[in-house]
Order: sequence, then structure tokens, then C-alpha cells
Amino acid sequence: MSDDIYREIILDHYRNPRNKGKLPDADVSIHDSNPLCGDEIDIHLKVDGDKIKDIKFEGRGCAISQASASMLTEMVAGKPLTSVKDLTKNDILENIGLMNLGPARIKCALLSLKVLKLGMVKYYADRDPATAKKLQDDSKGL
Amino acid sequence: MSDDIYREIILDHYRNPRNKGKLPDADVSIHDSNPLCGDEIDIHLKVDGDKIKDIKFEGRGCAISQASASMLTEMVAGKPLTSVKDLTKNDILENIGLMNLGPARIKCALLSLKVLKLGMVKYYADRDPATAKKLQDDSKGL
Amino acid sequence: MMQKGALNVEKIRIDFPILNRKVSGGRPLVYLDNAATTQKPLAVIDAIHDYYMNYNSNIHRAVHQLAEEATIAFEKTREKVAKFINAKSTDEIIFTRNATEAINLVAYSWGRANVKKDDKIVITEVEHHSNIVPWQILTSEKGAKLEYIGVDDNGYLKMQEYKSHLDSNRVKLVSVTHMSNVLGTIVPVSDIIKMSHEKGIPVLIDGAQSVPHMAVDVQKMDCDFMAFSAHKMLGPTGVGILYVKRDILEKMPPFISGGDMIKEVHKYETRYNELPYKFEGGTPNIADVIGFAAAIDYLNNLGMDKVREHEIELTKYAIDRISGVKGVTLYGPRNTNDRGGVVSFNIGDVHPHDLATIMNDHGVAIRSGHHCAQVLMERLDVAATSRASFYIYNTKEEIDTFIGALEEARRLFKI
Amino acid sequence: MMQKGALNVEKIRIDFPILNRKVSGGRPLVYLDNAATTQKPLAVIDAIHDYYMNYNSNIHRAVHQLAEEATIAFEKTREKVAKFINAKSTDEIIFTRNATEAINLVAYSWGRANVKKDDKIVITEVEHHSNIVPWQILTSEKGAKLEYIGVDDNGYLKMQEYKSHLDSNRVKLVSVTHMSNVLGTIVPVSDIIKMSHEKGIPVLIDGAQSVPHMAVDVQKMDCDFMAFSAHKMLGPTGVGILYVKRDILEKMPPFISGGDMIKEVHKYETRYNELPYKFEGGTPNIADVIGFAAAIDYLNNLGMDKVREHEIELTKYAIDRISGVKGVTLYGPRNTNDRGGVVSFNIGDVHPHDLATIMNDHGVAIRSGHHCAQVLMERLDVAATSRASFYIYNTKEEIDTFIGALEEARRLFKI
Ligand SMILES: Cc1ncc(COP(=O)(O)O)c(C=O)c1O
Ligand SMILES: Cc1ncc(COP(=O)(O)O)c(C=O)c1O
Repeated sequence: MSDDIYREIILDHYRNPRNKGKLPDADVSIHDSNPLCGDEIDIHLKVDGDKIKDIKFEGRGCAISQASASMLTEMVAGKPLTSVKDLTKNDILENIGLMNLGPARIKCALLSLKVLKLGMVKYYADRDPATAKKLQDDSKGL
Repeated sequence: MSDDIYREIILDHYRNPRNKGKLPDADVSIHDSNPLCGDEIDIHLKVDGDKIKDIKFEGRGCAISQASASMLTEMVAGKPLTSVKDLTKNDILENIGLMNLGPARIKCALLSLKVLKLGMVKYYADRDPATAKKLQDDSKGL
Repeated sequence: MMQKGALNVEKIRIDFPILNRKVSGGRPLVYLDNAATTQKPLAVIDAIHDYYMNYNSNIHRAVHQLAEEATIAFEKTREKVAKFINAKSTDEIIFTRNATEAINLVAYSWGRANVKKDDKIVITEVEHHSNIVPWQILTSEKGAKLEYIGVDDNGYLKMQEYKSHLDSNRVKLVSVTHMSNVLGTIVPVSDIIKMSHEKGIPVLIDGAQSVPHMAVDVQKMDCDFMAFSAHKMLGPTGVGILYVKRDILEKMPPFISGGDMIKEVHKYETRYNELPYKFEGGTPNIADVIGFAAAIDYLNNLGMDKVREHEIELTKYAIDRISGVKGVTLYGPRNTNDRGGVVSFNIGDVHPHDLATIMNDHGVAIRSGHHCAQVLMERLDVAATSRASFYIYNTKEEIDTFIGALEEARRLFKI
Repeated sequence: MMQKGALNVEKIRIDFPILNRKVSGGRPLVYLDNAATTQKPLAVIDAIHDYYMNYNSNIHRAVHQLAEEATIAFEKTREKVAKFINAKSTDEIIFTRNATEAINLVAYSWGRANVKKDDKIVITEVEHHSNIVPWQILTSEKGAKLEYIGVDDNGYLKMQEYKSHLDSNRVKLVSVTHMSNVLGTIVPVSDIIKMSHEKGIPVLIDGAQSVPHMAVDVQKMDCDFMAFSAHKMLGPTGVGILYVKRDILEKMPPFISGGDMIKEVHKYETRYNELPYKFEGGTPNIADVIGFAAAIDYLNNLGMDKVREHEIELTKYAIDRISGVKGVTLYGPRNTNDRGGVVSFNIGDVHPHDLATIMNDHGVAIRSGHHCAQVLMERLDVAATSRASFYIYNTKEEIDTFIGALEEARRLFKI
């Protein structure tokens, strides 16, 4: 099973993360960590109209959490921010190609999506609380 | 078994305790209780030379603890105080005629002897510490 | 032993191997000490056994398979507990050692943060020591006052006294038992909570004797804190539960601190973990928490309303029969709708310890003493009482055996 | 699997049924997470089973036969614990939930009574969070200071720093681990205690990692407090032990209050029970305390010196083999006389959680993370480490399997 997990592409994103770094003029920044293993992710977003114009992440942790974050930023860059609400656990696991992680490691894979969804809600909370509320309700269960 | 325990004589000593009451001019008075069941015994002693000239007890608790105290006072009245140190668990159980009490109830039967031995040591502690020390060591294990 | 009552007791008894035990030289065990602790069904014993045989591991912080299995099972119990008392969220369920520690947690954490000089804490004369001593210590430390709601001669709380206490301002907390472990009295907690909340005062309910014996819904009752013990409801020893409403819990400082309850520790400062973990320091009692889930399943399968119904039947029968014995004094309400299956009494001048010994000779296990309720003993003006208490596996035939032993005590003591 | 070492491991393994378990789709379990919790021998599992099947009862306050049997067995464990660490008396042995609660008991009871503004408490950089956070909370509450003894690059305490702390007056307590749960370092506690006592300062020893793995004699060591956990030494979860010297314990106020720890409760005052009961509020974890006795018997039968010898053998072998793997960084002393069977390391840029996942695929259970020692992680300048830890049932063959998995990680991560 480790062979399936630690494939070339995961290690590549772990060692050469895409979109890693700060975003000085970010419209919204959000942080969270996994209390059980200590993995940490920050996501910074620049939003243009409804579109994710720029996205960067910072973080530290295991290959799964960091590669998953890197691949997530690639996946959503340029997409509508509200579309983030529709992303599911399975979308992420498919995106990183890891469909059968155990419950402990799944949390690592999903941490960046959790942070991104929080970021989406936070962005609208300041600008359009009703939308924020709706997005939050629709995003539940992660 | 209860038939063996709650014989006429035990009930008689429970309901008509001998030597029960205060002893205003006691040379030594001592109190102890059984923390597990709450039985309480006070013993008051008047000592003449080495002899137990008068002994009274006060107390409340079960038939076994109170009858045992009553019978103990009869047993030692007039005896040398130091002879108390030689009294064993078996002496008491024989005295009250209860040789096979379980561990919980044995504590009830022995409470008054414990108090009497403490009283003996206390009496000498004020008058003759060396003897007190020796009596204490010899009385160990109750 | 056919029973046509609320529960199929004959079937239930098969699940409790200890009930086949012989005591006192060959007598069948008649276990009537359920308010102290209940017996455990095979399902619970097996769950603990299975854990140690197959997936024993420390939890929460490891990646390996055993840890994962143990963590899932442990958290599953939290879900079942939350559902059993209808808590809003598993975040509101904290595992402690017993009900006593659960109450102490509130006294140390919430109490020390909120109770000030001249404040008052209101309890009742029927409380167990575990719901008295923590408040004595807290109030004496803070220069606050402890006030008691009295109990009348029939075993009911004097609600008028409660009203006066509430009117006297500065009450910071009301802490009452849901069911007396001596009188059996079921306390009108919903009224108490409603009256208290009208003044903005939170209420702790000691559910140690109620949660095992009747359906309890913390949201409907609207209590702010509730404490109870697994070992009094078919579960293992070593597991207590504290329920706290989330908005209160969020503001409480930690109690036991160390491993597992932290998010980040630095040399001179620490960030605490999320709820409920913030309140669970150190390696939990993993095996027994997991075993407790089987106890909850067992009770759910029976249905708590049926459990209550069964106990009302037994209590009615017991009170009827005991009242028929010459020289008996019974304590607590007579109406079985107002009380649980706990029957306290005295007979003549027989000391309760002597009675318990005679009972034991008949194979009957009852409790004797002050039942950790000395304030109530003073109120009743007795040093001790005898107490028989029932649970799902008890039968009327067992009560008959108990009555036989009681008659024997009367004969021996010539009453 | 023939082993000609200090212990007959082949025979021992038969007593641990879980070691036959297959994990990760059929691999034999290689359990190297013993510093987190150990597995339990059948004797312990059976003792708990036997208790619930035959004599489950609440203890201390009842006359009936089950209560008597349970009380005797419960107190028997206390005797065995006292003897195991050579305490002077059973009165000095208090049962808690775990080592964490034992340390908290000292912080709450002794600490709040004795530590004042500007006092100092000295701990070390290698402590487990359970021996850090309680003192952070206490010192911040009292306006006192927390001071650290540093650790050098080889994993030894900087004793010179300790001397300076002692010289700086106002030190009220020294609290140090006997063995680091990350580095394995065995701390020179006898020296530390001697130096501290010369200034009249009491010392708490966190024995969570030492008592399970070597002979410990509290009278010889002369510590004032010692805390450890049953679950790390073959015993059940939910049982911790606090040893306190009697003259100190006698002056300590109670901690958890309620049932069982009192002598007399009146409405507004309470007389506490005798030692050690004064510190054990509420129904104890009876079954598991009783089960713990079987664990102590098991260790006594092996002999603690043999246990230590066996672990030195394994640790030597493990360090040798791990050092041979390319890209590995090892932490802690190299001399196995100065350390226990806990081996922490990192390999290349492989995150410990990823390593643990790869290990798990090989059936190997290791721990990864900060091991509740984040202050030490900061000192080592790492976010996390991987940790293998050994006990009486581990073999060199298991270490070979572990090394195989390590090589596989190296291959996957191309290190
Ligand atoms: C050195 C040390 N101290 C204290 C503890 C805490 O033990 P417990 O979680 O059983 O309270 C541990 C356990 O990880 C430890 O290794
Ligand atoms: C009403 C009540 N509260 C609290 C307790 C204390 O429970 P535990 O000893 O499990 O902490 C009891 C148990 O006797 C009880 O009956």
C-alpha cells in the first residue's frame, strides 16, 4: 500500500510544492492545524469578482498533507470561489490519487480543503453575510 | 451462622451494656472509630498503681462492637494495665464467642481492644515514656 | 421465575453470569446493592476482553492500525453517550473516573473561575457526599456560602425554601441530585432548573442515580451540567461522565492538564486542545470507555421506559412486603411514581450492619450505613439505615428471600 | 525465534494473545509502541474478567460477601504496589486514573498550599507535557516562575544549570522525569534529589517510563513524590499511582472530594478519612486496580533486573542497526547504560507520520509525532520524530522487520 501512496507525483508535490509562499496583498488568509498530528496549513487568497485570482499556501507536515495542499491550489486556481463549497472528500482523494487512506491519514489529506472552505466562508462573511451563511451550511460535514 | 453470632449473650450485652458511661475522674480517656462502618468507642480508665481500678466505655454502633466492648471491660477490670498488651485478636473473639467472623465484622469486634491498647500506651506516655514505647512495640499488629 | 412484567427478566439474567454465583456457603446470590454499583452483562465483560486481546493501544496520536481501531471505538462510546442523554454534540461529553470526579471538575474549573466572596451555592439535604464536599471546599476557599434546601418528613424537597434561596440574590449555582440514593426521591429537576434559569443561575444535576434507571434528556431538562457514573448502569468501574452545555464549556479553564489535552506546548505557555479533549488530560481509561458502549447498547435494547416500569413494579412490591414486617421504619416517599428503586429502612434496634450480616447469611447483598449521605442521616436522626436497591435483573422472588432474612433478623433480635 | 538473552521471550510471548494478531492485510503485528502503552498478559485480562464474573461490588463500605472479597483484592494491589517500589507503607500509595492525574494531584493539593508568588519550580527540557502544563498553570496562577534544566546535544541534562537554579533561592519544588519518553535518557535522579534535599526542597519523580522498565526503590532514591501509570507496565488502562512520603502526605489538603474520602460529613464541615483514602474520592476503578496486581506479579516473576537487561540488549541491537541505515538521525545517548529502550530518530526528509504509515504497512506499530514533548522538540529543532520502544516480548527479529520497513521508506523516498 505504501507504494500506492508515496508515488512519484506525491513526493514531487511534497518536495516541490506549487503555489507555496505568502501573498502579501491577500484578500483573505486562514490557518488551521490537525490537533492529532500537528500538520499545519495556511491558505492565502486573492479574489477578483467571484474568481480565485491567486492562491498560495504555507504549511508544514507530512507528505500527504503538503502534497494535497499543493495539488488543491492547482485545482482551484482561476475557479469561482463559491465552487469550493462543492468540493468533496472524494474530489480531493481522487485529485491526489489516494482512495483508500485510513481515517488517521485521511485527515492529513483533507486539511487543506478544510482550510480553503473556511477561507471561502471568511471572505464572504465580511462582504455578504447571507452568502457566507449559505456557503457554510452547504459546506457542512467535512 | 447468624444464629451463632446473635446469641442471647451478645444481645444482652448490646442492650444492657456493662460498665457503660462516663468516668469523671479518669486517668486516661481515649476515642477511636472504624472509618468504614462508623462504629465509635470511647474508653475511660482509672488506674491504681499498675491496676485497672475502674473502666467505663461509651460508644455507638453495631451489636458486635458494643457487646465486644462491654465484655472487654468485664474481662480486664481489676487486671494489671500492662497485661492489656498481651491480649490478642483470638482472646477477644474467644471472649465474645465469635471465632469465625468475616474480615469486615472482625474490625467491629476488635475496635474496643484497639482503643484499650491505645489508652494503655497513652497512660504510660505521660508517666513513663520508655514503658510506653515498649508497650507500643509489643502491642503491634492489631 | 416466570415474570410477566415490563422486562423479560429470566432472559436478562442469563446475560449476567455472576447471578449464578453461590455465596455464604452455598446460597444463591441475591444482589440488592445496585445503587452502589450494578453487575455487568457478558456483552460488557466481553468488550473489555476483546479490546485487550485484539486492539489494545494508546489513542488519538498514532498512525498504526491498533491505535486507529482503538481511537474509533473510544470515540464511538462518546457518540453513544451523547445520544443516550440527548446531548447536542459529542463535544459536550467529557470522560472522567466517576461521577465524583465529574462534579469536582465543575467545582475546580467552573467554580474557581466564577464563584466569589459572599456568593451562594444551593444544594439539598439529600445530596450524596460527592455533591456536598466539593462545594464545602469551594465555598470555604472563596468565602462564599453553602445553602441547603431541606427535605420534609415524607422525603420531598421543601420547594418553598428553594424559592427563598433564589430570592436572596447572589446564588451562583444550584446543584441537586436527580434521585436520592437513600430515599429514592425523584427530585423535580425541571421545575428547579426553570426557576433557576429565570434568575440566570446555572444548575448541575447529579444524575448518578437517575441516568441508569430512567430516560434522561439533557436538552429537554435544560440542565447546564450533569454528572453520572458508568459503573452504576451496567458499565465498567473507572468511567464517569460529565455533560456540560457547550457555551459554558467553551469558557471553562482546563482541570487535569498534561498529555492529550493540549494543542501546542511551549516553555512558558500552552494552547489547549478543542472540546472535549481539553478536559481529558493523560491517557484515558480506554478499555473501560470502550466497554461502556456495550452497556449503553444493552440498556437501549431494553428501553429505558421499560427499565423504569420494571423498577416501579419491584419497588411497589418491596414496599408492600417490608411494611408488613413488624418493627420496620421505612424512609422516603410512598408513591412509587415519585421515587426510584432504592428502599431504605430500619428495624427495631437492629443496627444496619448486623442486619446486613444476617442478610448476607441468606445470600442477600444489601448496603448498610450512611450511604455517603450523612447530612441526610442527621436530618432523619439516625446513624445509619439499611438499603435494598433494584435493577433490571431483580425479581419478586428475590425480594421474598430478602423478606425472609428480615423476618429472621426480627426473630433473632426478638423484635 | 530462539533467544538466549536475559528473558525467555518465546515463553513470554505465549502469554500475550494480541501478539498473534495480523494487521495490514495479514502481516504479523510487530508492536514497538510500548512507551505509549504496553500490551497485557492473559493473567491481567483474566483477573479483570474474573472480577466481573465472580465478585464485582463496590468496596470499603459494605458487609456483604462480594464487597468483602472485592475490598480485600483491591487493597491487596495496594500492598503489591507498595512493595514493588519499596514504599514504607501502603498509606503512601494513592490510586489515580493515570500518571497525569497523579502529577495534577500534587500540583493542586501540595502546590496550591505551598507555592507562593515569586517562588520557583524547576523542571527539565525533556519533560512530558504531563510534567509541564500542571506547573505552568500553577506558577501562572500563583505568580511563581517555571525554570528549565537544559539538555545537551547528547541527550544529557546540564547539571550545571541545575546547580545554578538551586543556588538562586526560592525553589519550592523540583519535578523531573526518571526516563525521557523521547530520548530514553535515564536522568541521575539520586544526585538531583540529594542536591535538592540539601536545600530542603522536595522532588517529584515522573516514573512513567522508569518504573515499568527497571527496579525502582523510592526509599533508596529518597524522592518525595513519584507518579506512574499501570497501563505502561502490563496493567489495565485507567490506573495511575501516586507515591508520597507520609510526612508530606499527612499535611496535604484533599484533592478530589466526595464519597469514600471522608470520615464525617456535616452540613458545613467535614472530617477527612485516613491516609491514603483521603485522596481517593468516589468509587475507584476497582476492576482495573485488581487487574493491576496480576501485572505486578508478572513483572516480579520475571525480575526487574532481567527486564532491564533484556531491554539493554534490544536497544543496543536497534541502535546498531538503525545507525547503519543511510540518512538516519538518532536522538539521545549512545551508551545503553544511560538510556532505556526508547529509540527516537528521523530519516531524510520523510515526515514521521509518513514513516509510521509505511511501517504500519509492514505490520510495525511505531509512534510518530511530538510524543507530548514539544518543549524537547523545539530544543531538538524538529517538528516531530519517529519512535520505536521495546518491552519484554520484543525480539531482535522484530527489530529486523522494523529495519526492513525503514529501508523500504528510504527506497520510496529515494534517500
Ligand atoms: C515520561 C512520561 N510522563 C508522563 C506520562 C503520562 O502518562 P499517562 O498518559 O498515563 O498519564 C507519560 C506517558 O506518555 C510519559 O512518557
Ligand atoms: C446520588 C449519587 N451521587 C454521586 C455518587 C458518586 O458516584 P461515584 O462513586 O461513582 O463517583 C453516587 C454513588 O454512590 C450517588 O448515589
